[in-house]
Amino acid sequence: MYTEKVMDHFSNPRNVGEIENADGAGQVGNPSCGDIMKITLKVEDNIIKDIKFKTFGCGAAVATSSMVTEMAMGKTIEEALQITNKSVAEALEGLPPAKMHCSNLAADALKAAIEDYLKKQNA
Amino acid sequence: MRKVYFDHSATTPVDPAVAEEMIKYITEHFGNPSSIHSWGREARKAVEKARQQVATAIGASSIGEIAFTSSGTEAANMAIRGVAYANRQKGNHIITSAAEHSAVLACCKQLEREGFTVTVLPLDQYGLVTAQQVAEAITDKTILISIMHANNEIGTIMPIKEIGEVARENKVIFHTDAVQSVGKIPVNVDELGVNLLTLSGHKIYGPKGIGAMYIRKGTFWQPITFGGGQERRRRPGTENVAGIVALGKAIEMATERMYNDAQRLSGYRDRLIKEVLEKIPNTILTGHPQNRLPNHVSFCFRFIEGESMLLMLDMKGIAISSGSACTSGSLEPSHVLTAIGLSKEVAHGSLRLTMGKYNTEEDIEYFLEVLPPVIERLRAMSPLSEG
Amino acid sequence: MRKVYFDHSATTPVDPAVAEEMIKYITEHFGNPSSIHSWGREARKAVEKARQQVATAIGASSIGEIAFTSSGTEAANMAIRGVAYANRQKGNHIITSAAEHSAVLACCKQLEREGFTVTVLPLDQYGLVTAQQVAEAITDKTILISIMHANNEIGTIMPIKEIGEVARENKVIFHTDAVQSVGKIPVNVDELGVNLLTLSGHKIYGPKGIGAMYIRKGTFWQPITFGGGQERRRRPGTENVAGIVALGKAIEMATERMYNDAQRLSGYRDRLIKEVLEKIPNTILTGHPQNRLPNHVSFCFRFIEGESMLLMLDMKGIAISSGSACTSGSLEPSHVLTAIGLSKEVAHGSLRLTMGKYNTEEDIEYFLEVLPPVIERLRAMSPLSEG
Ligand SMILES: Cc1ncc(COP(=O)(O)O)c(C=O)c1O
Ligand SMILES: Cc1ncc(COP(=O)(O)O)c(C=O)c1O
Ligand code: FES
Ligand code: FES
Repeated sequence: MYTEKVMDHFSNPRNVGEIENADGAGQVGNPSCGDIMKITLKVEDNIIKDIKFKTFGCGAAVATSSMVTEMAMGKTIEEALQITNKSVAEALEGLPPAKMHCSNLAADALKAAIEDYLKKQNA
Repeated sequence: MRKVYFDHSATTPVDPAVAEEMIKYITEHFGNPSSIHSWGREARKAVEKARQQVATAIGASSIGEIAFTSSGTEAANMAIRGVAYANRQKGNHIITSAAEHSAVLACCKQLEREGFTVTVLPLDQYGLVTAQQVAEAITDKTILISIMHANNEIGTIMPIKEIGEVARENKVIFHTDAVQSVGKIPVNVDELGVNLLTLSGHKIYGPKGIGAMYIRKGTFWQPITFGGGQERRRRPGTENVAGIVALGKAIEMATERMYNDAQRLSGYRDRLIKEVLEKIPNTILTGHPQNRLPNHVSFCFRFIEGESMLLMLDMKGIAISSGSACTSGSLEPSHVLTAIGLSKEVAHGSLRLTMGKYNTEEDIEYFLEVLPPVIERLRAMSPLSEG
Repeated sequence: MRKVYFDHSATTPVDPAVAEEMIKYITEHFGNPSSIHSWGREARKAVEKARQQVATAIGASSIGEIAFTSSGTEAANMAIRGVAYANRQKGNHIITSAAEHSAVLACCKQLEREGFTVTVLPLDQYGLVTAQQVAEAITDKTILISIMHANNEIGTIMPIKEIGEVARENKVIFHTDAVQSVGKIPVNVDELGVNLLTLSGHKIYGPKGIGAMYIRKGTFWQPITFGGGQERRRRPGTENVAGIVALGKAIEMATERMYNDAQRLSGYRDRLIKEVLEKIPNTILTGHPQNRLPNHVSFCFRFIEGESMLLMLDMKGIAISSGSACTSGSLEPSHVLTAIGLSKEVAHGSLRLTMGKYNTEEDIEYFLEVLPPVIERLRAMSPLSEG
């Protein structure tokens, strides 16, 4: 069902948690649909210095959250915004068709966190 | 790693004694029961012996009341749709419950599309419907009541005897899906007062791909598949002889062991319920606290999602199941969990642990040791969790 | 006593290599393919491997085109009734032939009761229908053509490819019952030009209780049983994993051996036909003299009745079958024998001998030695016989 890469990120999720006084925070999903993702960021000189996630969801949801944090870590804001649902799924060597929507959440949560950061910057 | 199988409501291993009988009819005796020659007669004899074993186990008065099917699902289709089509002149109303397996509910949905009217009785917080609810739902158009004996997801046992009395008083045909109860609690068609009863081999240490329908003599019914005259014209297609032999043996063994297994497993069950509720905060027991299958334990853990829990337990060698939407790839969690009043969010965190005859005290210990850190870890990851 | 099984069109023994694969999924790997844990995933993998084996054997373009069923009969019900119900808006006319198995004919009868119109094409003396006959029967209401690939009773092979062309030209969905042809003659869904094809495990050295339906991508179709989402929502019910694994292995082996077995058995077949016709007067070969299954021999012996012949041969250790009315306890002899123009009286004396891969030259010798005195004895008893 799941690739080895998915199972690796599921069993050893990277960057679990919540950054206090985050520079940006984003939450997407809805608990009644079975999935929520929350991403918090620390940004320095336009570079994502730290990123953490919290997820309520299936194996794919946990793995995509973990993967998206790994992909975004150390990237510039512009580079991080290039991360798509598709690239997350590909980095995990694929997801079962029924689970593709979980990868949407991960990229969406990252985007939401970055937008929150940019909004705060402009405020 | 220790391997603990706790998913007996999904399917059971085949008992070695059942496998042994079955394998004879795969490797040695291969005749077609419809053949007149000695190869065929031998197969016919084996099929009729198994029919007797099933009839005896559920207290049917004659082997003519048992038809073999390819699954519990096919048996439910035959029972429900076979009665509905045959009694269409009499009425078009069917009563069932929100607790039913999709095998029953999907048949009812199809019948609705075909012009029947279906009343789906709501459940109380324990997953029960009452005979009173059934009595109140009956109209002069009611031709069938279909209420399951024991629920697969929350283990609750329905008051079938009382519902059977209501059915009889009102002269309405009554079917019970006994897939989860056979072999675990007493099942007797006369005591339960049912006209039809369906069961499945792979839930009672028999193989997958075999089931049976009991149909009381005189019940107005018609077949739903068409072909040769097998199974007394009730179910066409060459008989799954090895599967039938296995079902006969399996139901006989399950009935013999039932009392002792139920004693032992309900002890484990009560310990599991007590200790899990004590050890893990924000946990809800689902189903009835006492009136439940002896091997069945089910919870919802707040703030976590079932598939993740299931996968983490699997990595520890433990097989359980969950009614979470994510395990099935659908967007909706189990209809039974929402029908007993749980929010979708809570229903997502459901766990079902169903024990079997090979489980031991050590399996229980191991589970009680492994579960709390898994829940803790998932809660630590969850944005919903307070902690 | 020598035991000779010559009834492979009724059912076959399970090949030991097939049994070995199958038994692993009875004794060891018992997971439910719908379960997410490792027990379940292992079962799922086995089911999908078997699906690939079936797809490859019949030249399907994807495993999504294969659905497992519990028999050839269930597969025929799904194919015929599933197409009929799904295409009812388009039309209500179905074309089939008088040669079909009861699995197909009984479905068509049921559809007639439900308001469909069925044309049953007559057969020529060899049991053939032509593409021309099919073309002439098509109306603008025709939604389905169902013509079998090879006949079980007389062995005749139908011109499926030509009928497939007619079906395609007229944009009518085409199903063929390939239960008797798979593993004996080449079966490729693209070469045959079919939209649906059905087959059964126990005719190809697999177990009883498993079959499959091929359905070409894009074919308008709906399920005929209701329940869980198994088999890509085409056929609900927990999968018969062991049976599915066995069918995959069996069809793979049958395809590999097909050419060699056909060569050897058609040699026996031609010898049997020649010698029986020479040795026993008043004998009629039924079915096509050349265009027939390589393992299939069938006769009618005048003045005698099939069940008696069958029982006498059985006492000599030989298993054959007969289309006599008496073997089935019905009053009518085989509909196929009367459809090729035989009188009921002659049809009563039918014998079908179907060879299999374990039969040897010695089996043929033994049969040729045993048969004439049996026929003679029965004729001496018969008031119809001249002698
Ligand atoms: C209560 C209940 N009814 C029916 C079924 C269907 O039986 P089968 O799996 O044999 O199709 C099941 C098993 O999943 C069940 O638990
Ligand atoms: C031509 C044909 N079609 C269909 C069937 C039915 O298959 P099954 O025996 O698997 O139900 C048979 C076997 O009896 C057959 O010979
Ligand atoms: S979170 Fe529900 S399917 Fe992934
Ligand atoms: S003669 Fe007895 S059944 Fe035909």
